[in-house]
Amino acid sequence: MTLPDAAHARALLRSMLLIRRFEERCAELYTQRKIHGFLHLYIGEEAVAAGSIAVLEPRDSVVATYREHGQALARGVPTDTVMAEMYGKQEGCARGRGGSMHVFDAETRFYGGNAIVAGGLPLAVGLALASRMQGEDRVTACFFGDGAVAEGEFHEAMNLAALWELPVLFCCENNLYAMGTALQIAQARTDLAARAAAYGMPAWTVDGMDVVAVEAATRRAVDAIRSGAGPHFLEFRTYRFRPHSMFDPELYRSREEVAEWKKRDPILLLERRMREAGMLDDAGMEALEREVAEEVEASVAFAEAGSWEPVEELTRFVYSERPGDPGEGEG
Amino acid sequence: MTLPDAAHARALLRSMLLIRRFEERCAELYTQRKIHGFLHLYIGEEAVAAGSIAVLEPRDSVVATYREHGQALARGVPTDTVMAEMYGKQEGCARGRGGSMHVFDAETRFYGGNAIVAGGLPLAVGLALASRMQGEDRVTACFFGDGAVAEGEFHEAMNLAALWELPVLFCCENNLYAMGTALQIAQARTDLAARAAAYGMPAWTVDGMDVVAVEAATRRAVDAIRSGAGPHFLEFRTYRFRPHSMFDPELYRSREEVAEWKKRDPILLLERRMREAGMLDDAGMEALEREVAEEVEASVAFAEAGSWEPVEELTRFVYSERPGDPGEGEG
Amino acid sequence: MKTTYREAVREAIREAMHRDERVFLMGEDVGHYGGCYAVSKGLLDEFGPERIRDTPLAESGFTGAGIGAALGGMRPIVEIMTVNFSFLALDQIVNNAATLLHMSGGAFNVPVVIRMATGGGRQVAAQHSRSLEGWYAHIPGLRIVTPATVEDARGMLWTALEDPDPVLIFEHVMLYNMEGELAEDAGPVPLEGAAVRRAGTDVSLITYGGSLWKVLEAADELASHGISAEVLDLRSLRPLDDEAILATVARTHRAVVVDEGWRTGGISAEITARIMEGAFYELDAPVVRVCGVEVPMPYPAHLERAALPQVADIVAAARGLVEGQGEGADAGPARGSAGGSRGDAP
Amino acid sequence: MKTTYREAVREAIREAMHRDERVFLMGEDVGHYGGCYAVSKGLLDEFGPERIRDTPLAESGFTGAGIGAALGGMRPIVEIMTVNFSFLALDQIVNNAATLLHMSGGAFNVPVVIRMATGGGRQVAAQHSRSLEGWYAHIPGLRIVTPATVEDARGMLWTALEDPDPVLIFEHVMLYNMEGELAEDAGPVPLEGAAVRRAGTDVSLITYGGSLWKVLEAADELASHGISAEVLDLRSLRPLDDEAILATVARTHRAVVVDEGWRTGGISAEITARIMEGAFYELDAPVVRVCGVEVPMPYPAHLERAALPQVADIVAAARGLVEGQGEGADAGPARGSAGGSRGDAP
Ligand SMILES: Cc1ncc(C[n+]2csc(CCOP(=O)(O)OP(=O)(O)O)c2C)c(N)n1
Ligand SMILES: Cc1ncc(C[n+]2csc(CCOP(=O)(O)OP(=O)(O)O)c2C)c(N)n1
Ligand SMILES: [Mg+2]
Ligand SMILES: [Mg+2]
Repeated sequence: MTLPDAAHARALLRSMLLIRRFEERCAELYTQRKIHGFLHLYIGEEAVAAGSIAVLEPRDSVVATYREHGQALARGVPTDTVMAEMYGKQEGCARGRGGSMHVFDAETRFYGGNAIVAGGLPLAVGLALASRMQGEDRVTACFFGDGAVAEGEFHEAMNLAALWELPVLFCCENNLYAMGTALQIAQARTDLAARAAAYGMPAWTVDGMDVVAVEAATRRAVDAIRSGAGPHFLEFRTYRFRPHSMFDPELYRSREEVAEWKKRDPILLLERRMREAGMLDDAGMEALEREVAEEVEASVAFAEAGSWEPVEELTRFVYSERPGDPGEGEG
Repeated sequence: MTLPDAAHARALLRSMLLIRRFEERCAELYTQRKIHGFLHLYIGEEAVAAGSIAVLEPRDSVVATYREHGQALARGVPTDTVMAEMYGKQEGCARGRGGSMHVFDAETRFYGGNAIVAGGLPLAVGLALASRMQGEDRVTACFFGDGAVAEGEFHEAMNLAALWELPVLFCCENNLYAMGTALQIAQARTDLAARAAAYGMPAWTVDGMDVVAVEAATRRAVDAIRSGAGPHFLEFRTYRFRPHSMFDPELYRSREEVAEWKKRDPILLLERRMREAGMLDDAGMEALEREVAEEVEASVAFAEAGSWEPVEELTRFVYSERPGDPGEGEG
Repeated sequence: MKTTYREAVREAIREAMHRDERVFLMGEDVGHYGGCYAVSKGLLDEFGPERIRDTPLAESGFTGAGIGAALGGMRPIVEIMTVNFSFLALDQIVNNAATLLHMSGGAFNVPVVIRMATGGGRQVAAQHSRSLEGWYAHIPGLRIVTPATVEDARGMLWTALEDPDPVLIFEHVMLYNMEGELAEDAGPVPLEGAAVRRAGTDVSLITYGGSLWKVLEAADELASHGISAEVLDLRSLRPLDDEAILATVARTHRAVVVDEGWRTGGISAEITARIMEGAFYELDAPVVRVCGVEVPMPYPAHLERAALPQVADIVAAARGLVEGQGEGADAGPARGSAGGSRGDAP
Repeated sequence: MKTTYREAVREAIREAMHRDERVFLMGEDVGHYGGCYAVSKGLLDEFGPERIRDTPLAESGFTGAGIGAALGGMRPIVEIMTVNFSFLALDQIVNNAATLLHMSGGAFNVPVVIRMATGGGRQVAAQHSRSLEGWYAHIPGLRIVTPATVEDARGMLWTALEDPDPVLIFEHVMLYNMEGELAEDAGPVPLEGAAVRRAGTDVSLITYGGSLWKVLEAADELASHGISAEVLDLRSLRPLDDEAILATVARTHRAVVVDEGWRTGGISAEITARIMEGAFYELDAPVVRVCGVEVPMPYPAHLERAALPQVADIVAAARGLVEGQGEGADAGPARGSAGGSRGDAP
């Protein structure tokens, strides 16, 4: 893959770096007990979200999983409100109700943050159906892991999207494991793009560690979808560098395997190529790191300064509030 | 396909004829209000059950759908107890509790009679898993319609069977419609054998109106499965001559289409070829018809003479009965 | 104007589709087949296959797609053939439809309407005869309505489509052929609020949906025994109309809850509990439940009849309560032997 | 011998697998990962991948396969990670496991054991925190058990595997780390029958599972206020032990039902209804429920705490009942503002 122009390459690098540093900070904050519950880090997989979402237009929609900080940040959900959400503060993008696994943002059409494996796929099909019926040329990008491919909801959603020729981009993040279950223990056929092709939709395998390749494949797919060619499936081959969540003892894979994949760190890969192309030098990299660090620290400050939703509001958002409503759900 | 020897050909013809005449009688009994509820006839599809089940050994298992009289009779569930089940008499093979959609029989390892589309597929996978873990060389034959292929449970079951290389024979009865929904309205890709092959299992398309072809394909598959080759998928192309159930106004297909398919009536096809081969003459056919008619009438007499389960026993069979149990489930 | 329940639902769909172009119907066999209970017959010709959308057999997929379409600004009516198949869509209904508004801190509401047939009485056995609307009423974030009259069938769908949140509408299979009177200018009907279908002073019969008509028949019969029964039609199982429940108990001081659903953990338990909590000191006797017997539905007519609450059971329960003969017809195994109308062969 | 709840479940699985070669464990991440709650850690090495069977993410598929394997003569233990994912398997659980024995007229029983984690308290938000064991108790054909002690965790699995019918075992997530005393010769524990965990005379606190420990703490605190509370651990939600429930009410004449599940249509309603039906004339005051607030679980600690029954809520409810201050802590929105321990930031 040839590099894009310097400004765009820098933007991609920045997008990945922001995810990386944001999540490293989250891991710290987790050990400091500022962030709780389940925390699934995207570190190692940044090229997928950064490269693919870079192609989307504001009018497009995104559906993601519980491992969705990367998608949210790449999509432009404000870093501040994502961090506040991690804290559970009411300034969070989901008022703190959702936490790490449930990032939502209406502004950027970011539809979550779904912690049920494959649960987001039917939603993406429906969002795409709505666009089609409304005559809008939106694309709905739906992210999910290799583990989701075994679920019945995957199958039903793939068939519906292909049958109805809907504008959905299926972005499968094949990081080789679903928690501790390796792909070959879960799938009779591990070539996931071939599985998708069986539904009659174009399906390609993409190097998910190469952000430029990710972007190029996504652009091809999104252009096709927007011109009416129906759903496309991209299998991004990637790897998570961290445990599944903060609780995972990682009994199921070797240090060597992880080390091997880290050699293909998507950030290092792009950085190196930009340096080779003369697009980046030490000073440029430092500036970028500084910029990103500032953004992350500002988000931490924002979250720290945030407030807890009053406990009296506990039952809000069970049902929509109506004019004149005290704002309480049914007790 | 070349015909088998005369005795075997006659057995296949008899098997199909029994299903046909049994169900024609059921349709009459339905209008006479002897049979109630949903009644789904197999007429037109007899070659599939007759040809495939002929290959199975007594130790094998069968899982079927709500359109399962054909499979039950071909499997050797006594005609008497199937008919009594249609009536709801306690002499029925499921004590009358199940009715037309829920034929069960432990003797012949006939595991139903499942009225949830695709609901039997995971069961078949589990039965096959049990055989494998027990070191038995049973095959589990699982019947389902084209409609089931869209269900998530189909996908999950196919993957599990292929992944674990289980001794299951998937028998897809593709009669082109799921109720009133034509295959091309339901499936992005209508080549169902190709869909199955995507899971990495051998999958063939078979002329489901030709009982000899059905038997030959099944034998090849069953032999392979028994020798440890893992699951196989057979797509039987067939057609139901009758409405989906007794309520169906058949708005979704033309008389011409039905008439066209009736030319390939599986019973007529075999009869004609047997006559051509000199295996059958008018007298032989009449004798067969008489034999079958007697068996059907005997089953009606058996059902008529049967008894209603006392209403006091209503809550039996909610939980298993234990020694000393009054035989009542929890109230 | 005389109309059947089936026609009332069909008209409600038709009008909604004319009124609001965001409305569409999707589900198994809603189009070419005309609907498994013939509710949508003719609509495909009128509106075409985009808006009367036949789906593959994929309950989770198309229900989830309906939820997604609602998120995307449409107003889908999702038809699940019967509640028995809705297990396959339950993940989408509970984890998504009922939960998204809250998880997103109010960012995304889900204006989807899900209709399904419910109930027994057609001899279609264990996998096709359940009444689970009361079970669904356990889930916060959902509204559960159970129209029993043609007016409610028509008007509640209208209101449901204007509701910003997911509404599940349960249509009892035995009602589709029922005829009723519908005013020419009948309008939308609120999703909340029980209705007193018959006023009375001696005992409150609390019910909903398909059982309403049996209960009204029972009330007639009770009148012939000199017992004045008030009949409360809950109409909505979530939220429940506490006020109406407590008010009728305050008037009669005795209550029988009639629910075709299984007794243990059914909506009948919740109603009993709310009376315990809100009207304990009003009660002259404990509340009695007449419910479906806790058994998967058997196929034969005589057993199905015995498994479902019948008029005689309701009458016996109410008489027992008012005339002080104890609890009357109970829903346990014993019920099978009470009442003359049950127990004989079909 | 001291042991954790987690170890007790693991030992129960180990012993069963040694005792009966038909027993095997299947589910997501039970093998290589060691179980999402580390219950099965080490078992893969001991028994190998055939009997400690990692499955793909396919809840319906592998639960159905477990049911099928049970039909085929095995004794599978199916692990569904949490009850929140069990919606995806519900068709298999209800339409097959719970129904096959009846539909087949007794021909085929289904000896499957399905274990799942349940409950809130770990700040894992709306899609991971539900308590639905009481909801499952609505389904005839299933047995629902909720071991609260290490002894029950170990002994009930044993008995469940010997039961001819499907048994669902709910393990509260907050219990896995709990330590308890287990006799060296501890044996199987019956699946039915509630246990009085503390005797008392003034009020009955009726509960089960993860809430038991909060209730026992509340009973201690009540004692310091001069109130003698009896604590009944239901242990099984289907069948319910009516006799034990009515007996404790007959002793104390007052009852508080404590259930982390949502109030409306929860098992708390059923217990209240059974007391209404069976012990109405024994009651000095209406039964009070302390339940989970009806909201999808919010993520922040202070809101999660407010959404779940806490010791202070139980104490307040019981004191209100005994000291006659009305209903005390209610589970409605109002509850959020009662009790000192809730409402402060995490
Ligand atoms: C339906 C369902 N089953 C199980 C889980 C528990 N779980 C959470 S993440 C996960 C692994 C998913 O793997 P994959 O889809 O590959 O995504 P990854 O975590 O690798 O990004 C599992 C099993 C769940 N959340 N939802
Ligand atoms: C899960 C589920 N959804 C819907 C139905 C209603 N239904 C019964 S049979 C049927 C059509 C099934 O078609 P197919 O699988 O092709 O079998 P066929 O009837 O053609 O033999 C439908 C939709 C059902 N029983 N189960
Ligand atoms: Mg993965
Ligand atoms: Mg078909």
